[in-house]
Amino acid sequence: MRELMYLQAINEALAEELERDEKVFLIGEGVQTGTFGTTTGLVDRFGPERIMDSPLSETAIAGVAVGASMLGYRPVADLMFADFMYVCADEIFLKAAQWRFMHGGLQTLPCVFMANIGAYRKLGNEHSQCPFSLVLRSPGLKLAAPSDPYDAKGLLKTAIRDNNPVVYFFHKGLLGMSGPVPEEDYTIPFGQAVVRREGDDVTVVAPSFMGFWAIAAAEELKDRFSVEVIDPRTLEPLDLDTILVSVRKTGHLVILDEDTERCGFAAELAMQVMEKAFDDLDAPIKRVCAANYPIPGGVMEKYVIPQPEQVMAAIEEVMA
Amino acid sequence: MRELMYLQAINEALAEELERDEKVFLIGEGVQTGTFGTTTGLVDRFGPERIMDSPLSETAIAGVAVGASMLGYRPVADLMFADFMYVCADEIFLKAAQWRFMHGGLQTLPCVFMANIGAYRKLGNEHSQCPFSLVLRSPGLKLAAPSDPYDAKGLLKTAIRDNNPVVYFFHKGLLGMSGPVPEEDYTIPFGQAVVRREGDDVTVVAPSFMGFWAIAAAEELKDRFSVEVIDPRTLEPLDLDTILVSVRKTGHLVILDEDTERCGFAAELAMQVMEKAFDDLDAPIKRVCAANYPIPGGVMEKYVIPQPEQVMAAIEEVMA
Amino acid sequence: MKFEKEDLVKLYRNLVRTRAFDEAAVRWLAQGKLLAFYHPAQGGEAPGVGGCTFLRDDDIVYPHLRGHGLPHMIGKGISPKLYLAEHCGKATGAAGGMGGFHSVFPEKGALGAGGTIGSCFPVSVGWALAAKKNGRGQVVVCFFGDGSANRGTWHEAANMAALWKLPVVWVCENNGVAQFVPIEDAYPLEDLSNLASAFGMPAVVVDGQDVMAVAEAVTAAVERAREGKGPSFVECKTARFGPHGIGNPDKVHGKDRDPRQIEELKRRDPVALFRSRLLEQGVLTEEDAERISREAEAEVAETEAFIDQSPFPDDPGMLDRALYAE
Amino acid sequence: MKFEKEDLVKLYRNLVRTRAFDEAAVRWLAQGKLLAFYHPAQGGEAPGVGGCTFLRDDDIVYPHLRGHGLPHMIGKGISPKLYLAEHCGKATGAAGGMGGFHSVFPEKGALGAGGTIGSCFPVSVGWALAAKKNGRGQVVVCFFGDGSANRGTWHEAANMAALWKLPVVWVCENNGVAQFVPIEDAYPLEDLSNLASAFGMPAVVVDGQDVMAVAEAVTAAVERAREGKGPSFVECKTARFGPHGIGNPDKVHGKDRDPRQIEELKRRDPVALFRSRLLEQGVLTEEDAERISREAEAEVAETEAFIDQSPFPDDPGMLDRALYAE
Ligand SMILES: Cc1ncc(C[n+]2csc(CCOP(=O)(O)OP(=O)(O)O)c2C)c(N)n1
Ligand SMILES: Cc1ncc(C[n+]2csc(CCOP(=O)(O)OP(=O)(O)O)c2C)c(N)n1
Ligand SMILES: [Mg+2]
Ligand SMILES: [Mg+2]
Repeated sequence: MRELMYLQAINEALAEELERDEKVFLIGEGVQTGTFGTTTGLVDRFGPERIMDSPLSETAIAGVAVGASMLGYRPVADLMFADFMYVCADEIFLKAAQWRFMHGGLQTLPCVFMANIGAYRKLGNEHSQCPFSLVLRSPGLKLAAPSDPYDAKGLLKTAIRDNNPVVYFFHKGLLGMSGPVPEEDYTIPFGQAVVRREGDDVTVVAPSFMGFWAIAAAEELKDRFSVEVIDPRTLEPLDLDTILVSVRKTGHLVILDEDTERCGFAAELAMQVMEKAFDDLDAPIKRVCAANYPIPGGVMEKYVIPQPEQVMAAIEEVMA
Repeated sequence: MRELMYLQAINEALAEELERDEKVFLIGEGVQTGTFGTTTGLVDRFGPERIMDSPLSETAIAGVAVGASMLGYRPVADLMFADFMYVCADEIFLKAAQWRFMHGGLQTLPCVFMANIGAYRKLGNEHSQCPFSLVLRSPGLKLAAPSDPYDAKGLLKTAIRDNNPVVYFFHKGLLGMSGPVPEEDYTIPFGQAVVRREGDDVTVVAPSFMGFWAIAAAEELKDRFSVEVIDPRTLEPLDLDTILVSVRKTGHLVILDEDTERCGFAAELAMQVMEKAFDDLDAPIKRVCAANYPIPGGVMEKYVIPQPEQVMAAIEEVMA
Repeated sequence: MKFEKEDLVKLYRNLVRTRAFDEAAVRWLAQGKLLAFYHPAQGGEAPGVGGCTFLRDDDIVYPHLRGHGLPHMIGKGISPKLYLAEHCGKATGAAGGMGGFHSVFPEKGALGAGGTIGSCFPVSVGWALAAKKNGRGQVVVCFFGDGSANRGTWHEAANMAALWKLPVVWVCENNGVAQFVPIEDAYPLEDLSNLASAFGMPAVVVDGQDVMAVAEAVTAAVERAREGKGPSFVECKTARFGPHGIGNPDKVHGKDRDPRQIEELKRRDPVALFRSRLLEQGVLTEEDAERISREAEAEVAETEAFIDQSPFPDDPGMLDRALYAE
Repeated sequence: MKFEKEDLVKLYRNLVRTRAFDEAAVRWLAQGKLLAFYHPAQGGEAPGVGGCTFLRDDDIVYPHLRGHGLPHMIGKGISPKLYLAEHCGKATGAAGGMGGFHSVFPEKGALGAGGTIGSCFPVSVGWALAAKKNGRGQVVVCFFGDGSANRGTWHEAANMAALWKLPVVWVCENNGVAQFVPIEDAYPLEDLSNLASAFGMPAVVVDGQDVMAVAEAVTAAVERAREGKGPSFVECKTARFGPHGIGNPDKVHGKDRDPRQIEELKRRDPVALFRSRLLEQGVLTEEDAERISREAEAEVAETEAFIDQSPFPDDPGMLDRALYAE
């Protein structure tokens, strides 16, 4: 199969959906040029009315997504860095997430908020967040976090076709990663985790960029433990079943989460597993997350965001 | 001891701190009048320069708190409803929480964000939230959540004297509650939980308004189980030790949290307990939280926010 | 626009109905029938009624919070029945009893409203962009208060609307106070219409107690928008007769609002003013006016009976259905 | 303000130093010595340098992102050494190596800056309110770009500043583009100074390539603020010679910026313009000018040596110390 980079896969998903449905449009700061390459070139094909460069106004951009989606459009709002969701938080977390619900479920809001997540680039606290729990604490939103080009394309297409507001987080560490992407149209259903590597001793759940380290650690430790690695792909809806099946098999669970530890996805998933499979656990669940600090600039970053050694240590501990 | 209402205790704490330290000032929409009575009358004593009515501009209000605190003032920003933190999220969660840290810890930002939390009044999704996890996912902030007049006063005084940004959540269901409040100056140290009721069979951790139901359930079930009820008082810093001592004694833990369940304080605390005291647990931890929906208006609210029966059921289940 | 006799009568009828339903809502809140809270429209009915009565069905309105949108919905031709059933928490309400004070009537261009003041602006721009894209000539009319105009959301939305010449009309219901804060303490200039100059948007200031003046100004701005000429700003100087919300003290600076000021304001009651004007001009007779009042009261009574007979919702399955669309 | 000869020389020296350090930063980024990213100041040095060089030490500056604040810090009399050591991630940096491009020099009125564009406005208002309260005559000067002016934070902050006559000067560094978006696609009017009219704030538009024009306009506005007359707005029409950030393409609408336009811009290089003016006026000789350049290069070399000799931080204990104050 042909290979594409992650950013190209995103670009292609946008192009195909723009082509397929004239109600789809893209809006954001400089999307005609494209900060991450994810939207580059689309304006040549679809014109400035559908690839809309906007003023530096995340609040209005998000408002456009909310408003236009109620009238049958399928806006994709490019927020650049996920950290910037904080500057349009009312629009995303109170309006997009809750509008349908609070008006009795009579409307649909098919809009996508796409944003770049992740650290490891020494960009500091306002360009490095991975704010999964910020999204997850707002029911009404869906959350997709692809970890390879195939998923990047398939999940974005699903996001655009979904009749609900979807937050689509793409990771800066994956932008240049290549992988097979079919030429034919395909989508990836939300709420279907994928087992990236099979194993019998310990389950590692690792969304987005964390998958790399899970695989690397599994490989590194393969003579000692058989590690099963699961990528949930969407965090809402979450495919808890696949995770439970694995945990029932292995009895051990490590959860990786690049987001700040406190009140994060890792704690939530651990709690759900405890609620459903407490008796299947042979050891306490371990989590490896960003420590409870802002993300520092410079080399100090490494003391805050998850490191590969921590992943290995967690697997060893849970197996000890 | 004399009794005061919770809202009076807050008012008195503000008055005493305004009196004690001329660097303290209050800013917010209509604070000279006072939406909840918590700030009413202060303008008569301290004048409009220190009890500042502001335009309807939460972003600027929060910005004032951040900026003025860097220059030695101790602003108390009244945000009215905690839900409105979403309209000034950058200022609170990226600026107040992170400014000191991202500039190397050379400054102090002694400011307080006070806001009303809680449902049970059928006010709908944008006036009923209890967004603990929104705050907790941002290290750099402290979080106090008093559950009675005594704590309301003591914690607010501590918050104002603290050299860091503190979020102070007072609950709308407690405003009119009376309780003993000493006349003498006192403060309550952050990070000290209090055991509201001693018991041997099961530990119930219940911040803010949830304490009521914990006590009520404990009373209701007293012939069957001896329930220990703990109020953490501050969620950051969190007094995990007091909780662990209790859990080691009882072997059973139920956590109440009025915030949305997903990625909430309950999951976080459960995970921390699991990390530290897995072997002391005789049963899976139970949580009772707001279900994963926005908070509906009207009577449907009851299907989303925690109900007393659920608290009892959780205790029974964890003891089953 | 030239108003025919029936237009004027319709305008008057809508004003009277708004007042009647608003008074009923206040009554029902006191009785515990209307849930949560209520922010009466009394004294400030004309901007909503005048600004909405002559819109097209498919024009879209973002209602201001006064009367929780009663003036706007009534102006837009929406029966307040389902809206008020909703506000009373009944299963027959517009949102099935789970919206509280939130209701939608999409076929009449009422797509809902948020509870954070100032969130009207970005959403309205989204609607207006959609309206421009779909080319059906729809116009969005966004109503908001003087306090709302302090929010930064205004700036981003107004800029975008002006830049892209979106079909939106900004109608400011300036009643001189935001909850407990008088406008002098919230904005440095006399007229909020100065805000429009930052974006080169046309702006007018009208007597917001004169429902016709409002109707004329908004209609002109709507026509302009419909022709593709972009947004404009209509500032209506209006009044709030009572406290911000029922149960709130009616204070500014922690002191009661001056009763003489309120007397003054009440002397310019928009319903009474329009009534005398129409009587004077012979558009209405006393009997007409009384009949209209009686009909409004009958409509209120009918609505009340409907609400009283309606059950509360009790199906937790509603939650999932409302949360996500298929 | 009348500028003496030494004032002019200082201004020139600051411009030259800014350019030299900015070029060094670009070099160091390419070498992997400067961490993360860099948004050069080249072409846009005059607003920061001109706006800051004559401020009091205790006046407070919110720097704009160009050069990550180099023009402003140099203008303010802050040696760029610790700032650049910080930007290179060294333990000797202003934030101990954990700030990235964030540094503070409180004794010189540099209290930091955020990374979300537009967050400058509310924080500046907080500083200005404190300055007004403490009565020491401090003034806050907030620098921001044309793109930043699209953010709603502007509206709330500007309104509050005007309302309370706070001592703040808003200096807009309008270089006609925000990353990839030209101002014509982001604001409907010619001059951003129109934003000030929404609040009745005085505003001027100056040639932002003329460092003296900037210095004069800002000084006048600062004096006004210091006298308690409230905020004003200075719009500097300036330029960006290269791409938004190193590594970004220099495009608008997805196409390369017109090279002729850039040539045009470069013909009005603020350093060269001021140099010829001063030579012409006899304030500087060629030798003076060359000496100033040599000194600037020497300062850069010294800074580089300092950075090269400095270790990276490696103490996780810093995290706790930085997170919460005692
Ligand atoms: C973001 C936000 N801040 C504050 C409030 C509380 N609040 C509701 S209405 C109101 C005053 C609104 O004033 P204005 O816009 O002038 O409308 P009026 O009530 O005078 O018609 C306030 C402060 C809110 N709902 N949302
Ligand atoms: C809230 C926010 N949105 C977007 C960005 C990304 N960004 C950084 S600088 C910039 C352009 C700023 O333009 P302008 O204010 O004109 O400054 P200039 O770079 O032209 O000097 C953008 C879009 C950001 N950092 N923060
Ligand atoms: Mg008002
Ligand atoms: Mg610019």
